[in-house]
Amino acid sequence: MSEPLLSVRDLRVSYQVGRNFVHAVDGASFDIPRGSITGLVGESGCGKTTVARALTRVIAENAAITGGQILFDGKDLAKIPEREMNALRWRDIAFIPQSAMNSLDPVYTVEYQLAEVLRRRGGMNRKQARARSEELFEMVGIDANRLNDYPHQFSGGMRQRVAIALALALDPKLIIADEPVTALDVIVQRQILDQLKELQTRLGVSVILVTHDISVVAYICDRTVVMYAGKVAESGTMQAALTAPSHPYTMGLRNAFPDLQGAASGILTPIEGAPPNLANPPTGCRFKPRCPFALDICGTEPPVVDVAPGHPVLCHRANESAALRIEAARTETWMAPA
Amino acid sequence: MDGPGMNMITKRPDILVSVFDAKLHYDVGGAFAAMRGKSTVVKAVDGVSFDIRRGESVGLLGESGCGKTSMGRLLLKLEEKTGGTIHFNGEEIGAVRGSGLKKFRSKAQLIFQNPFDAINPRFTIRQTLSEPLENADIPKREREDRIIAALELVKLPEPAQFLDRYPHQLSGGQLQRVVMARALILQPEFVVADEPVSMLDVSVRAGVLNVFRDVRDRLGLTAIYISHDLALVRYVCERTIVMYLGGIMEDGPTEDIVREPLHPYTKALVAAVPVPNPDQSHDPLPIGRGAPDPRNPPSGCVFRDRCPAAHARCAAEIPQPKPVGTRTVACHLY
Amino acid sequence: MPEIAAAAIIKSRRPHILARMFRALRLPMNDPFAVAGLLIYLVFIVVAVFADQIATHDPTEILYTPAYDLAADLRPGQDGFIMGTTSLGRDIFSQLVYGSRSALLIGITAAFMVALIGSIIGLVAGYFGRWVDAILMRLADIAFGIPFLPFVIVLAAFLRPSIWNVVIAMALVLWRDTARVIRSQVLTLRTRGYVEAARVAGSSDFKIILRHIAPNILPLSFLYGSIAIGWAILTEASISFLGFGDPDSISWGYMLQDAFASQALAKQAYYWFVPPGICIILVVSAGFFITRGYENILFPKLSR
Amino acid sequence: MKNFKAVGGRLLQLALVLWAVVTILFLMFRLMPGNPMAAYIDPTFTLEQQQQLMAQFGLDKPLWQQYLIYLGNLLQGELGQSFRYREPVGQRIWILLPNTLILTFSSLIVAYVFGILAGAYLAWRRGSWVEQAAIPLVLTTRAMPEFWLGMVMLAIFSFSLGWLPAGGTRAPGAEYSGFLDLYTSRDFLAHLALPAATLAIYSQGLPLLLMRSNMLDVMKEDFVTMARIKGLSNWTVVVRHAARNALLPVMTSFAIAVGYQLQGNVVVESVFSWPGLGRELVNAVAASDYPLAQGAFLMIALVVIFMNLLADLLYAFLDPRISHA
Repeated sequence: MSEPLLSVRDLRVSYQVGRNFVHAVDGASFDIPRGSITGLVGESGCGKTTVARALTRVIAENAAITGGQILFDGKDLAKIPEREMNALRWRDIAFIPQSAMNSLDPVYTVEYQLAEVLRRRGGMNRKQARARSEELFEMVGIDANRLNDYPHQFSGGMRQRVAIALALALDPKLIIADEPVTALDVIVQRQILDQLKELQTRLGVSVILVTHDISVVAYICDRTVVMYAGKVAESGTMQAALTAPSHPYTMGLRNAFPDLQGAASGILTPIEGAPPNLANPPTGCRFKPRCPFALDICGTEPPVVDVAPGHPVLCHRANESAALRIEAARTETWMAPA
Repeated sequence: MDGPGMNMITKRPDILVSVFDAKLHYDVGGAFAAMRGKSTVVKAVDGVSFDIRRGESVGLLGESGCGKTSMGRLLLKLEEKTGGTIHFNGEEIGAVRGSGLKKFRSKAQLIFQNPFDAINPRFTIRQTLSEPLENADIPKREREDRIIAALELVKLPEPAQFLDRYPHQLSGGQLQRVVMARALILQPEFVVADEPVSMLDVSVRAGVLNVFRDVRDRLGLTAIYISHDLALVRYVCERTIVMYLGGIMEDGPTEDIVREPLHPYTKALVAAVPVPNPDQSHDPLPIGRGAPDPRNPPSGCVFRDRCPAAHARCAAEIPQPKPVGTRTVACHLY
Repeated sequence: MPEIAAAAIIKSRRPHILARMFRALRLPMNDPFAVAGLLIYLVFIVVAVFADQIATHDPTEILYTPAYDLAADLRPGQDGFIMGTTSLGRDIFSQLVYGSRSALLIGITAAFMVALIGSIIGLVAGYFGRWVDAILMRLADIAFGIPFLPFVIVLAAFLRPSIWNVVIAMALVLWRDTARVIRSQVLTLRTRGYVEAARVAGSSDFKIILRHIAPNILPLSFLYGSIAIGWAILTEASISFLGFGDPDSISWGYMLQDAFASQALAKQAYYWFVPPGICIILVVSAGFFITRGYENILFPKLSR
Repeated sequence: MKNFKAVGGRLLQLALVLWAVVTILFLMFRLMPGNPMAAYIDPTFTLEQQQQLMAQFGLDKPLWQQYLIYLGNLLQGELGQSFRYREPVGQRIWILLPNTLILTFSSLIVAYVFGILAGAYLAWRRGSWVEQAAIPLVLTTRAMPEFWLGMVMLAIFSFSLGWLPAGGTRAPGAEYSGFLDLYTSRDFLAHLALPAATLAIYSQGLPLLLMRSNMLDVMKEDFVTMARIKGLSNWTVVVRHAARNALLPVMTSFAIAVGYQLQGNVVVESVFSWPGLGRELVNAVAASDYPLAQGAFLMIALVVIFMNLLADLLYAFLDPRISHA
């Protein structure tokens, strides 16, 4: 496989809240291959958005990257000076926010905001910027004469298309999309995902899709990275990670998702308990309190085991995953965890 | 059915709720919009009719802005209808006032979408749950037991330890169970659940949904489950009503709708749902891209501007709901 | 208007009554400004209550030096007058002390009236809406149309001059700001889940207002009350300065009018007209500091 | 331009407010005890002379009739006769209004320019010692009686240092050819300096705090974060996006601040004996010259009401979310 566009090594990001520190990301490692869509999946509070924002190096005031590397095109984004990082922003790394509504400046027209990026960051003159804006709107399927409308005049779906156009403006190498379709209805969601997939394939740009919805990941992503409580539980190709999950958390997540094509009588099985408090995380495996297959050994820090090439799993019983997977499919396994 | 005879329906004992041609129109105003000739009247619910039998669970399915939440609020008199009639236990709820309203409230309850907002942050769980009991004049000494019973009903482990806690000290799943307990504490006959799990994490949702199903069966509740997620509706309701821009497109057994959708909008809705297995079809959706504008819906059938099968008649005449096999469909194709 | 935080993080056991009261009123005890504000208030309240004991002379009595000539325009420290005397030979320090009494009296009563009337009107308009809201808000627009100080002046000209004119005028007009802010707060509260939940649980409008809405607007009413104290004191001072004040009650405004009329500026008698101003500033800014009013002193955000 | 038919609602509301204020004004001046002209009736006058004088001012008719005459006159801009000067009130008001407006706008413009820049700066330097020191200072300017500040400024700059004149609008005896010549002469500006500075110091606190608070709110918005992620320069992010959005409510507050400032003028004009509407109202009330007081009050109220309307319109036009609904 060609050398990955981006590889994150043992990334640590923590927030300072009052006197104590919340370790939102506590040693996350994964690779993003070139020209692919990778899903970054996890429930609220697992650190996925923090990772996404860390890649842009625009993080909250009280947050700080406290460790690890972000290797992108031979540069370590966690360490390079701000000026050098800023040169990459939007030219190489672009961002699609969750609800484009308040991520577009309400008092400027959409054309102004496109031109602002094209001219200030892309070095284009007025005429070039106008032409490029029309081309971008064409690409995302919005009528070019809507360029001088204001953001509030666009529907949810259209705003998200504007956000995609903005992201593609300077032909970036990597686009990070933070829950791009979560706020949309299912039909518009599908149309936006199709568009994103089509543009990604045509332009060969790499995309990181951050979401909590594994059916969205299954629909559009080539690879997936599953996060839990600030760490990467498992990552791999779509087949490996979703159809044949090897980490108990992914297995549990899979059961909790209602599947329209599955049998009508299927029972949804919840994962009892709640994620740990990241201000003082428990020692050992963080999923232990909720894991039906937990053993005493799980009290110690779990190793990263490559269940298959490019399919690392953070679990003591990783190599028993085939057997655990069958047991995980039965509802009773989850009803009374060990 | 072209609208049941009024008295005939209200007499049938097995019908708990009967809605006939319900309308909710309100003027959004906006001086500048008015100036540009844009209509400022939003038809949130526009001529909706259906009946719900006792013990039946009905899903109200549709995208945002389709009127499903407004319909739910009309059923519970949280919003006053601007047209049509709604009967509960054979009695039109429009005129209900004073003690009649209090009785209706104890019989018809709502489970809120956002558990973090549905409980007063200054109230302890005990105070939250005793409010409905106070209103129903349940004597003070009986309240503690009924609160504990309600919390056990919704499977909150060791309920006693929660009584003196404040809402921000509970997780989303626990809070939603308290919200459900409050709705069920007076043993209502009818419950409207407005997207009860949409604010919860996936792993916690299943737990809350299982409690809802279990409680509904145990108390023999009649329930309306409002959602935009077909997979969740399918898990909870045996019948589904599909709504779009204030009107009913299709109404029938959930399994039939999932297996063989009839109305073009339902077809698109079912096809659009992403399922968590990688080899699902990626062909484009059979639907146009326009965004429904509730302020000026298209003439005739409200879906015609996005419908792949639209023809002349759709623009001229509003399609009346017609029985088609196990379903009722409002579309000129049938 | 910054959204009032829904709940303070508190320990699970029932908090101490005082802590709960302070939490309800959002009084930030750890904030130096608030503590300073409270201290200033305490000092002035003590001075106002024990004015008779603290003051060295009767504020209106014409005084003479031991050498029997008029103790006029004496500098601070001369002939035992701590802060000097006025051109009429009256003790400035005593006038200052008694001035605090009328300032606090007016300030607190006016603030109470403004906060009470404003909150009730805002509450009723915000909660019941429709025509009730329309009428009350048109009333507020009318009140906003009346220039306040000119109104007080004209009012003072008719009613027998007394310190209560300011309080009456404020009660008639200045409830407008509080009402508009409380109304917008109630409008947001009304849509909150737990208010609808109370309605669905069968609670009456009155009970909903009492238990769910009122406690959440208490901090706002208290905040506008403390701002109104400032307004009342400033207004009374202006009215007395313009000569419409209450002749037989000593107030800081009266002192300034007396100084201005007696050419204190030309005589550069800073010791005479600066202290009353400083006292006014201290008491009025204390009101702002206590409730961190400065975060909300600005206009209620004109959010439509 | 778009037609304003739909803004009728707002204009109707304006008419109601105007009518109400005018009526309140009428009642206030008629409900006072005793005879309104008591101060101007010479005790030696005979009964008929008194009646004749009263008739001249229409005070002999029943209240409601006086009200109708009063409204009729108002609509034609007729404000009646001043008891004291025996000349039309309107004429005097018209001369004095420019003085008040110049004082109000000059001080407010200075206050707003300073307030906006300082507010934005303090927001940008959130938490620094500069902010810790500046906020209490600004608060004291809000807690300061304007006339007292005027007195202190007068005492320092006029009496102690003698740099600036002590009051009025121009040196005694100075002649000016035209309107513009008067208002731009060094002499007038020297007279304007102190009162305008006093009002500016008092009113800069409002825009400063409003701008600072808005800036802090806007800086938290997603589109500001997005601007940083786009790699835009700090200047572009803070000025073009944050400040531009924060400025919106501040601009609309300018109109309302004019209304509040007019009330402040009453005392400041008296301290600096500045011949404006405020001082005229005070003197008229003191002299029980009610028609003149009524006229001055009405003019101030008109400007306040008009400014409140302007604020609403300004808000609607400045915010594209409303103008392009």
